[in-house]
Amino acid sequence: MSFNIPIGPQHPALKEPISLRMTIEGEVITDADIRLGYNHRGIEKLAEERNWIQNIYLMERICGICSHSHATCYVQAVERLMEIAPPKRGMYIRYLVSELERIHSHLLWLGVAGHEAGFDSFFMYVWRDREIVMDLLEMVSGNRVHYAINTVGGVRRDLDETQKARILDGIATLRKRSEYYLHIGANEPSFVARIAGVGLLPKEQAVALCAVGPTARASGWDRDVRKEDPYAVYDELEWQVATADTCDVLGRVVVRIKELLESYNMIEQMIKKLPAGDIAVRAPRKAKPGETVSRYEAPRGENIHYIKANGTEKPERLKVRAPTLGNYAATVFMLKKGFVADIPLIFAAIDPCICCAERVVTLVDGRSGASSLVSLSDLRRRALDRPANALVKGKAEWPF
Amino acid sequence: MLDKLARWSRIKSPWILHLNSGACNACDIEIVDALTPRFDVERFGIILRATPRHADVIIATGPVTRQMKDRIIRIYEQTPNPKFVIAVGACAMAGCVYRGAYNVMGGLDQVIPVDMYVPGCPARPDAIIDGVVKLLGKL
Amino acid sequence: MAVLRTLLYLLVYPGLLFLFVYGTFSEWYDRKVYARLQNRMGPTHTGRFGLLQPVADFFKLMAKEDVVPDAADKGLFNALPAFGLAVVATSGLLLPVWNFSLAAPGWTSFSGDIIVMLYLLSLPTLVLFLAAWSSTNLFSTIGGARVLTMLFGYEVPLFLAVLSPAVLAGSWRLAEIAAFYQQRPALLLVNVLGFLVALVAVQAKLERTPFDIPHAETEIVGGTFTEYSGKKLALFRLTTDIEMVVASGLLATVFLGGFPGGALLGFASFVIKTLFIIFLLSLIRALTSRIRIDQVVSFAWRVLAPLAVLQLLATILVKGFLS
Amino acid sequence: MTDAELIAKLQADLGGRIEIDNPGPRRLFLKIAAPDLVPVVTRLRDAFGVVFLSTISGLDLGATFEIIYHFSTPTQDLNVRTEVPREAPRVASITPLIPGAILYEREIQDMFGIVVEGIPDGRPLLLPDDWPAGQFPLRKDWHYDRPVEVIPGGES
Repeated sequence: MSFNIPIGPQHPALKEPISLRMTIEGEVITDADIRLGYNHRGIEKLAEERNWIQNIYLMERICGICSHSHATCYVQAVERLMEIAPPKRGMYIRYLVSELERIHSHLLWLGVAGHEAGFDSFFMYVWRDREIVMDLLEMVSGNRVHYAINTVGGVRRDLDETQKARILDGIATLRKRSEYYLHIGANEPSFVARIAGVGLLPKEQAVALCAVGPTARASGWDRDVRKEDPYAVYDELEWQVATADTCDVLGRVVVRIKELLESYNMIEQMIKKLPAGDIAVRAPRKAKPGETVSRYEAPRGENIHYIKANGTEKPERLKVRAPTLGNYAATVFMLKKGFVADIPLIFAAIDPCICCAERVVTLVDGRSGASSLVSLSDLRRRALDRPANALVKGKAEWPF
Repeated sequence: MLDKLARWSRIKSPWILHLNSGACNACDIEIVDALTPRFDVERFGIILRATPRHADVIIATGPVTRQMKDRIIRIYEQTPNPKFVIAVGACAMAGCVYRGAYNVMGGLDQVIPVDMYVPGCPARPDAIIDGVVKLLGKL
Repeated sequence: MAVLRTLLYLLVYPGLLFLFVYGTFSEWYDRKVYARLQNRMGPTHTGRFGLLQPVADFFKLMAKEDVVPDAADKGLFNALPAFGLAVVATSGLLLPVWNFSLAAPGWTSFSGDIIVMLYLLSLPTLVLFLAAWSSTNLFSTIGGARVLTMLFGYEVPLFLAVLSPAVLAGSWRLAEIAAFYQQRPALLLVNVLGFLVALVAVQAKLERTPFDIPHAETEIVGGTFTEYSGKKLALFRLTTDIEMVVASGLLATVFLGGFPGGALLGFASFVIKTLFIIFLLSLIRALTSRIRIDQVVSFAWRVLAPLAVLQLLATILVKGFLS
Repeated sequence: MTDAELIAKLQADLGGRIEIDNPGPRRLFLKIAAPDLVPVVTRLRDAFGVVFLSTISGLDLGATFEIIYHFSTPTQDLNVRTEVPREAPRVASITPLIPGAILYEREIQDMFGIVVEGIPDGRPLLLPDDWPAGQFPLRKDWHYDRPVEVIPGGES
C-alpha cells in the first residue's frame, strides 16, 4: 500500500523550510512533489526601492552560505552598467574572498552530507576544520558570514603582508585535511555504501533538466562559468574543472573535494600574483539606462543576475536566479527511484540553498512534466522493479 | 524540594529544537556550528532534538514569512509545557533587511511569545550560547 | 534473613536502584567516549565531569508536561514504557552477579536462565514496535516497521553467537558457564569470533549508529519516539540504558568469563568488563555511518549468520577434541 | 565561435524574424515577436545547440510586459526577448522543448499574471496559500499595505 509522507517544512534534515511530499510504497519512493514559497521574502520587490549601494546589502542576505557570490554577481552587473573598471588589486581581493567562500561552503556541505548519512564523526571533524577558513574570512572582512567586502567599483578592505602569510599557512593545513577527507569520502565502506549508486542522474537527464554546478559536473558535463565566461581574474590562473562520471552522490562528494583542492592552489596563485595599486574606484550615483546579464560560478552552481536600469539611482528591475533553482527539476527526477532512507541524502547532494531559490517552482511528477519525463504509470512500474535495475549498484563499488 | 530538583534539572539539560522561518540560513549554520568541536554546546547538556515533543527551548531564526506563520504556531503548540523561545539574529528580532516586504511578518514576536533575543547578522555561535545560558539563568 | 537478602537482591544490588544508577553512569560514559572520539568535550558542566547529565535529563523529562496525542489508543500508549522497563529490569536479575550458589540452583540462577535472558532481551524490541504502532504518527509507523525488519536480521546471529560458548561449557546455566571458563581461560580464545558477531548484533539490538535506522533523526524525525514526551520518554530512555547494561553484562558473562570472587570482587570485575564492552560499542558507534534497512538485513544474513555458524562449528570441533 | 560569426549565422538562418544587438562580449539580445517564439527556440535548440535555459525574466514596461529567455551556451549568452500586451498577456510555453523551463514559467505566472498556454502544471508556486487571487506583486502598479507591527506588551 502507498504512504504519503510529508517531510518539512520543519525537519531536522532540512535546515530550511521546504515541504517535500513523497508517495512511497514500502521503502521505495514512487512520486515526489516539492512545495516552496515558505522562504519567499519578496526580495525583487524590495530591490526596486533601494539605490545601488543599499542593494549590495540586500543581495548579500539572499543566502547565508553564498552571500559573497550574490553580492559579487550583483556588483559585476552594476559595474558593467556604469561602465567603470575596478582596479586589478581590487578584483584580485574580491575573487580571493570568493574562493575562500567556496572552500567554506564545500566543507560545510561535506559535513552535512556526512550528518545526513549518519556519519557524525565525519561531520564533526569537517566542521572543526571549517573553523580555520571562518577565521581567515573574519580576519579579511571582519565578519564570519555576510562579509560586505564588495562595493560598486572595487573592494572595501585591503590585504597586508601578515594576513597573506596567515592565509597561506591556513590553506596548507586545509590541503592536508582535504586529502584525508577525499580518502575517507571515497573509501570508508559504510559511508560509501550509503552514497554509491544513490540519486542517479545520467548525463542526458542532467542536460535536459538544465542541472548546474557540481550536480551537473558529477554527471560528466563539464560546465563551469569560470571557464566559459571568465569575468576578471580566472583567465589569468591555471586550473582545471573538476568532474566525475559516476552520476551519483559519491560522484558529487568527489567533485566537491576536487574543487576544494583546485581552490587551494588558485588562492596560492592569487596571493603570489597580487598586484599593487589601490583597491576601489569612485562610482557615480546614477547608472545610465541599459540592461545587463552577469553570471558567476557560486559554490552550488551558476548564479545569474539580470538588471535593467532606467537612469535613476534605483534599478528598474532586478532578477536573481540562484543555482539551487536549476537543480530542483533534477532533484525530483533523482528522488523518484530512491529509498526513503535516501531522501535526505539525495536532497542534500545538490547542496540545496532554499533561501537562495525561494522564487523557485518545482516539478510535480512525471505526468505533468514535459515529454522527456516518463509518465507516472511508467515510473511506478520502473520503481517497483527496483531490484531489477539493481545492476546500477554493480557498477558502483559495493563493499558488502 | 521537588521543584528545586526540577528547576536544577531544567537548567542543566535544555534540549533545543531548531526552527527556520524563512531565514537566509546564516544564523542556522551558526546554530549548527555551535554543536561542533570548537563551540561544543553538549558541555552544557544542550542537544539538538528532532521533534517538538522532545524539545524545551525553540531556537528560531528568520523573519516569519506569511506561508510559515501558521506552521510556526502549530509547532509552538506541539511543544510540551515548560518551553522557551529564543529569537536568533536580526531577522528574527525585527525583520532586518526584509522589514516591510509584502510577504514577511517582520520578526518572530509578531507570531509567538519570545523570551530571549540574540542580536547579530548572523549571530555568532558564542553569542547564541551566551543567549541560552542567560535564558536559563533567568529560570 | 533470606527474605532480607532477596529484598536486597531485588531492590538494591542487581535490582532497580543499581540498574538505574549504573544505567545513567553508562549513558554518561558512552556519551563522553563518543564525544572524545569526535574531538569534543561531551557533557562537563553538570556535576563532576558532567556525571549527573543523564540524571538531569531524566528528572527534567519527569517534570515536563506529558502530551498524549488524541489519535493514539491511550491504554497501550501509557502502559508500554513501564512494561518495557519492567522487562529489562527482570532480565537484569538473572545476571550471575551475587547471591547465587553454584551447587544449588535457586531462582536467581537456574539451568536454562541464558535462554530466559535472551528472550527477555528481545522483548523490548517488541515494546518499541508497539509504542511506534500505538502512537499513530506516520513517522513512528515507518520506524516501527523498520524495528521489526531489523529484528529478523540480527536475532538469529545473536542467539547462535551467545549460545556457542554455552555448548562448549556443556550447560545452560550462566553461573556454570562462567565457572567453566574461569577454570580454563585458554578456551576463551575459541569464542573470539562469536564475541565480535555478538558485539555487532547487540549494537543492532540497541539501535545504535550503524543500525539506528528506526529512530534515524535526519530521515524519519523522531522514529519510534516521535510522539512520546515527558515521563514516558524518560522511562523509555532509561529502558534503553538499562538494556545496554544488561546486554553488555550478558556478553561479559558468556565471553569474558563471568565475575569471579565474592560480592565485592565480583562487582569490581562486573563494572570493568561491562565498561570495556560499552567502550567497544561506542567505538563502533563513532566510526561508522548509518546504513540502510535493506543493507542491514543483507549484512546480517550474508555476513553475521555464516560467521556465527562457523563459530558454532569451531566450538563443536573443540568440544569433540577435548572430550 | 566568436560573437561576430554567430551573429552572421543567426542573421542568415533566422533572417527577418529577429533583431540582434550585442551590448558586450559574449552577450547577445535577440528581439522576436511573440507568436514565433516556439519556432525560433526550436530552431536555436536544433541548429545552434542552445539547450541550457538559465532563467526567464519578466518586466513590466507599463503598456506591455517583456519576457526575456536567458539561454547560455559554452561560448555565448543568448537572451531571447518578446513583448506581450498588458490587456491579454498570453505566451506559448516552451517546456515541451526544454523541460527545465517549467520552473520559471510558473514563476512569471505568479508574479506578473502572464498566462502561459500549454504549461503542464500551472499551480501557484511562490505566493502563500492564502494569497488573494488577481494580485501580482511584481507589477509596477501593485501597492501593498505594510503589515502593521505590534510590539509585544506595549505601544505598536
